[in-house]
Amino acid sequence: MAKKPSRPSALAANDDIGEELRLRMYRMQVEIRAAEQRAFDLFLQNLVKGTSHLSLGQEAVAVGFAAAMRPGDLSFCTYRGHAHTLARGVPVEKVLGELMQRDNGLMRGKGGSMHLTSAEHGVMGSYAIIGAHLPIACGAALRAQYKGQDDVSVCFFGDGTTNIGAFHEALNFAAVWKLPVVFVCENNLYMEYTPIGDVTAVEHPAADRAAAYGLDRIVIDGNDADSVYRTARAAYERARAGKGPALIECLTYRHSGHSRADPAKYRPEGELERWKERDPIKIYRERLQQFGIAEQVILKIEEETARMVDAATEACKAAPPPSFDLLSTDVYADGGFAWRN
Amino acid sequence: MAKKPSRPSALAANDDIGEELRLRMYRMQVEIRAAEQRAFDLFLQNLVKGTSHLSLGQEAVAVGFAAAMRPGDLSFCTYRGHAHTLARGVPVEKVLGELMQRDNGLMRGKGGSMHLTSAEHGVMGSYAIIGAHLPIACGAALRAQYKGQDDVSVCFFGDGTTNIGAFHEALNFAAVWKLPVVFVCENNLYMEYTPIGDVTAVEHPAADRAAAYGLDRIVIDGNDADSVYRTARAAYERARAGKGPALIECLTYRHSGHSRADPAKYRPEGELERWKERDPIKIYRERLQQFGIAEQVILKIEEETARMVDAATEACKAAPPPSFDLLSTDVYADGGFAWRN
Amino acid sequence: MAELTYRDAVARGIAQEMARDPDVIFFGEDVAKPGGVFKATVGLYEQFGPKRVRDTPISEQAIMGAAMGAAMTGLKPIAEIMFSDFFAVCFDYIANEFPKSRYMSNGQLKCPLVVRTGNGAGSRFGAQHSQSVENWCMMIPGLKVVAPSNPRDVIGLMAAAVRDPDPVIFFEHKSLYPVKGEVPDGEIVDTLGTAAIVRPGKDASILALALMVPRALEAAERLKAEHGIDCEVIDVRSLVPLDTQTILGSIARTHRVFTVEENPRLCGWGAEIVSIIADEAFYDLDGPPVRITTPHIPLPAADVLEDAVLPTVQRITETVRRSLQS
Amino acid sequence: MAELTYRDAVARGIAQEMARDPDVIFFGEDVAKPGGVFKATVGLYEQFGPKRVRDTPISEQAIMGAAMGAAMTGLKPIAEIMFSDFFAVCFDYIANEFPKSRYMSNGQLKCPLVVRTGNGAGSRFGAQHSQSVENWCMMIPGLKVVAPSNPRDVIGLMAAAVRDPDPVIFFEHKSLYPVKGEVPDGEIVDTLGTAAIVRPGKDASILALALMVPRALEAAERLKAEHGIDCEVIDVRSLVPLDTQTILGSIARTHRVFTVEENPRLCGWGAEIVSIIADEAFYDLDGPPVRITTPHIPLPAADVLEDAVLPTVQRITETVRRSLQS
Ligand SMILES: Cc1ncc(C[n+]2csc(CCOP(=O)(O)OP(=O)(O)O)c2C)c(N)n1
Ligand SMILES: Cc1ncc(C[n+]2csc(CCOP(=O)(O)OP(=O)(O)O)c2C)c(N)n1
Ligand SMILES: [Mg+2]
Ligand SMILES: [Mg+2]
Repeated sequence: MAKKPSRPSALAANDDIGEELRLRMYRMQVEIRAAEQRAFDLFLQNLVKGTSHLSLGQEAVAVGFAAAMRPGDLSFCTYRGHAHTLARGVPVEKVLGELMQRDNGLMRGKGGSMHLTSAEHGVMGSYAIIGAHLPIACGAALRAQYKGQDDVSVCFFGDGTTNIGAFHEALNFAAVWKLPVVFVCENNLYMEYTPIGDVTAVEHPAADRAAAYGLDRIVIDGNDADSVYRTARAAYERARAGKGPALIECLTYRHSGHSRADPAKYRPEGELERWKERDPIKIYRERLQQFGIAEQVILKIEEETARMVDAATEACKAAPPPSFDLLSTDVYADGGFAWRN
Repeated sequence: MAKKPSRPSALAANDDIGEELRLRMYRMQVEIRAAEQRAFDLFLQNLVKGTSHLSLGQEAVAVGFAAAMRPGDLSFCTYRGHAHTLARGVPVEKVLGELMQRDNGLMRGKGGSMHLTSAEHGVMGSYAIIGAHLPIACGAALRAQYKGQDDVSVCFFGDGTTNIGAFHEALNFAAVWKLPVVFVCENNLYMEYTPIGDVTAVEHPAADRAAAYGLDRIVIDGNDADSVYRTARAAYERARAGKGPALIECLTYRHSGHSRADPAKYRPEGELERWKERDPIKIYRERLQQFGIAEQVILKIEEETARMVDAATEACKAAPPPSFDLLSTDVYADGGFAWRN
Repeated sequence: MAELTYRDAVARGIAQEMARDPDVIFFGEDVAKPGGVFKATVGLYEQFGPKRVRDTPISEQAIMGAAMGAAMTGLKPIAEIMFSDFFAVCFDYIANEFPKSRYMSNGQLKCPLVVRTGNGAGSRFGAQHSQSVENWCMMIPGLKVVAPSNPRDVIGLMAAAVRDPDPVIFFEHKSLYPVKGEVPDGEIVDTLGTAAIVRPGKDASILALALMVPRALEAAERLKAEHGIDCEVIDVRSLVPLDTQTILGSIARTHRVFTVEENPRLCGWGAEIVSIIADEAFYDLDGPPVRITTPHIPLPAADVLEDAVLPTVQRITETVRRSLQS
Repeated sequence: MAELTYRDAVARGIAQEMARDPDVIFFGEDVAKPGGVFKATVGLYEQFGPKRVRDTPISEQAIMGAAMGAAMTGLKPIAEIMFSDFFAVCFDYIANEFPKSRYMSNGQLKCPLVVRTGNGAGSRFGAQHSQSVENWCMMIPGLKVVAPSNPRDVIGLMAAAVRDPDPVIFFEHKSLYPVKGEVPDGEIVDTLGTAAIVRPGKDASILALALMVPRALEAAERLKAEHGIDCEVIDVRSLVPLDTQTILGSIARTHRVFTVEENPRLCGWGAEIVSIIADEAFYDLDGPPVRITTPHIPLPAADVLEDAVLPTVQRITETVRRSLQS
């Protein structure tokens, strides 16, 4: 399928992204894909407990937005947050360990797959109540504004989330106070099992509402990491410059069901197949080829990633379950859970 | 100030409203004004307890929307609901009685000024938690749609209310299900003591958001009862015809403070005076004159209303306080409050 | 008689009422075409059609408000809030609107609706999808609150809830959905406000709700078999109205009481019932009333951790034994 | 020493902390330029300026969420929710976000913020603006909850709350705003989790909170003067952490306990404390622990009705007398 690039050097010469970053973005997409496919396999072996929400097919959004961030920028994710967490550099082992509810997990099993958090990587939590984190991201941005710090808070959520009250409150709040927060709607066409159009008054659940907050209407191809990256970069720049928030709708599609329990039988025939033709990893592999990257460089990335995910899996399988001491730690800041003297 | 109408008969000939209705609308505006001014006097005498939120200056909105309703149409009001309640035909005595927390009050003192309800007049409650009644109005409209009944649910709220989550959820819900509900935003420029522009991302807090729900942008002069009436009539017709909800922003102004506790010192100089020139009752009195209504007809309405409000006041002063039996009635449908056997 | 899962009992209970009364409608997120995320409402859309069984946006406030408005004006809505934890995003309706409108209007308004929700732990979903929040509702005057522990009660209490003229919060336990039980054929209609003595006994009363009922029963069997302690087990079933007669009657016979709650420790239904007993049956008590609860912590996700914090058969058994033998 | 109203103590308490720590910011609806609807924050905007003291839209979820995000990343926000009844429109933050993020993240996230709110009845505002909802917060693991009864405690507990590394819900009683009290000069810093014995006594312990404290005290004086009954009155002050040592210590001396709560009856803090006492101090008790509460009803608006339902000095006096003399 991949076409030979006609004018690789000319393309590269005008490139605002550059080979190094592009290879990093490819590697990260491949890593997320491999880690999540592994997570799916581990479900089937009953080694992943609880629920889990994969981003298979949506990797370009996570990678493009993360690639444009600086260290210190903050990510606020949903239950569908593995991709965004990995994209900030959190090791696969830590994520899989949490899904497998082992002691080596990111939160040692206390949070679970829906609450991935790695403060040291700027992942300020994954939130499982729809909409809750949009106002929270505003608060982080308010702190940056107040303290004169130039980090950006980036908040990811789905199309279905645009219909809950917290979305509206957060958007207005951020706009009025011109907060350095970027709201990213991953429109994957479904709110769980229901087509988003069945429950939403406008065609573009986020973009068609931007004007209600005095914001620009932005809809982008969420399956092309480069255009995601460019859009992200522009939005962060505006935010850092004190020009306020952005709301960006990324068109994308999830290849798997909503959660592990979902066989996704509600899809119209052919829909998945059509979107798989626009698989972000496929698109990006072709892009690399267009830019003249050698096949063996690409293969090396793929192989290294596969080996890394295998190693992470083995480490998780070998890890012990969390110890019971953890139960009563960190309810309060003193480390404990005492509500009485 | 009032000019003699130049061509009264020509004006009247093309009139879609008609003298009878216009006189009714004038009478009702005068009644609301008189009743609320009386309420204010009664505060000063310490005869009105608790809080109270007057609509002085906003009468045309209440009257125009109510006048276009049929019996059976339903009103959902806020704490600032005296005007809307009276406009549906609830006797002044019942309203003042509730404000004075007497046994002759609309809810015999159990609800208070913020919760005026008269189901027999279609006033399905006044709600004191900002935004709560917008979804509730959707439910009443859902019932009409489901049962094939052609009543309309009309939901009144302020500019400040457009920034709370329930507003957003209700608008989307109503639009998606094409419910026969009409949302009326009374933009009186203030959210309590704060100018609405200080806390809202768009200039027109309701109208500039209509598109976010696929609705038409409608902003009207809320101080002209005729244009309110015409807008209401059109919106109700669409709703009854199954064409879904409307969101209407009425520009108006409250002459008094937000509530009895508020001297409204935050107004810029001259603002109140400018708006008083556009007093809805003044406008409407001139309109009557333009339509050739005789001064003595107008005076008669004013005098009858004044006498009626005086009589209502006396009746309330003479009314006893609510009896203690009421305390434990109507928590549950069996009439009582037993939570145990 | 048929064997039915608790999950299927939900659909059957709703179907029974929808078939009987055309004013009953049902809506929530993914409840119609998809049949619910817990598959507890499969088939209702097909049976009753898109006018009566509807998928909503993710708008819990709109769902609750719409249910209320519909109830006020003549329908009998059943609304689903997928996980009871999400009561927190629409709590205004639960705490301030449903339960107060009749009172504030001096009886002019009514609110006959049912909110059904998936409650409780055991699915390793973590702290925001596993809570037991019956006390969030019990504490609010004007609500009725039920929490069935078995398929038969699901149907019977669902019917009672739908036919009740007041707002009823109906807690289904997520961990019970796959559990089977015997269910009689034909219409089943139960009564709100009635507890059930599910195991008679004379040495102590154990009060439990929902998932804790089978655990209390198993503990009672163990206590009998291993320690000769004969416990009465009461399935409280309905928190409001509360069947204090059955509860106080039991204490009058056994003179000891234990509550088994899944909620975190503070201000749960156990605290309420213990306080009632301590006040009204003080002189019946031969020893302290003891609450067995989840500790006062958010719920951990990991299976081993979650299993360790909910009251277990082991913990119930040990607590009762130690307390009675001390 | 100065006489200060409870209302002015709020502003002084906040000002004390804002002057000390530039990371303290304060926001809410109409709190800045207007100085708050209860005039409890007058002067802060003028003193600390528009960056630190801010008016928000009517967006309680945004207010709470923003406070949390700011707290997580280095500020110490104080956020106002005008009436505690409105906790119901932002309850997700109170129940699911503030108190769980530290635990779920295994200690990676923090949430040092204060939510202050006007709580309680007495202003004839009706059922949606008069509730006492301390139990809505006490029941949630991970929160801290205080409710001062006097101006000095307002300042001291505000300081303690702001300096505390955990989320603290700070209940101000609307009916206490105009009440004056002696306040020492200079910085005041109190300690969370400490109850105060505000009147020693030997015949019974009366536990009260906020507006109920002066009523309990007055009832104690009457009981002494009219019936020779000598009650110890404890101002609970802090529901979480709960000072069970002081409470249980008092019961060990008096052997009887009464709680005086403004909440509706079911699942209040009184139920929790009574349950703790019934379990842990059962053999100390000479008679039933009795809860004196508002009945389990929505609050009526009318003055005569509202006055009749809250616990009164008369009702406290009578309940204690009858119970002790029976
Ligand atoms: C307040 C709330 N309501 C409902 C849910 C259940 N729920 C979890 S994910 C989801 C769908 C979200 O759809 P979308 O925002 O499009 O995100 P996606 O899952 O497609 O990434 C729902 C309804 C929830 N977690 N929180
Ligand atoms: C959820 C909630 N937040 C805050 C309040 C307090 N409050 C009462 S009226 C009001 C201002 C409302 O402004 P607007 O919607 O413009 O209506 P208006 O009073 O001007 O008619 C506020 C903030 C409330 N009642 N409910
Ligand atoms: Mg989606
Ligand atoms: Mg306004």
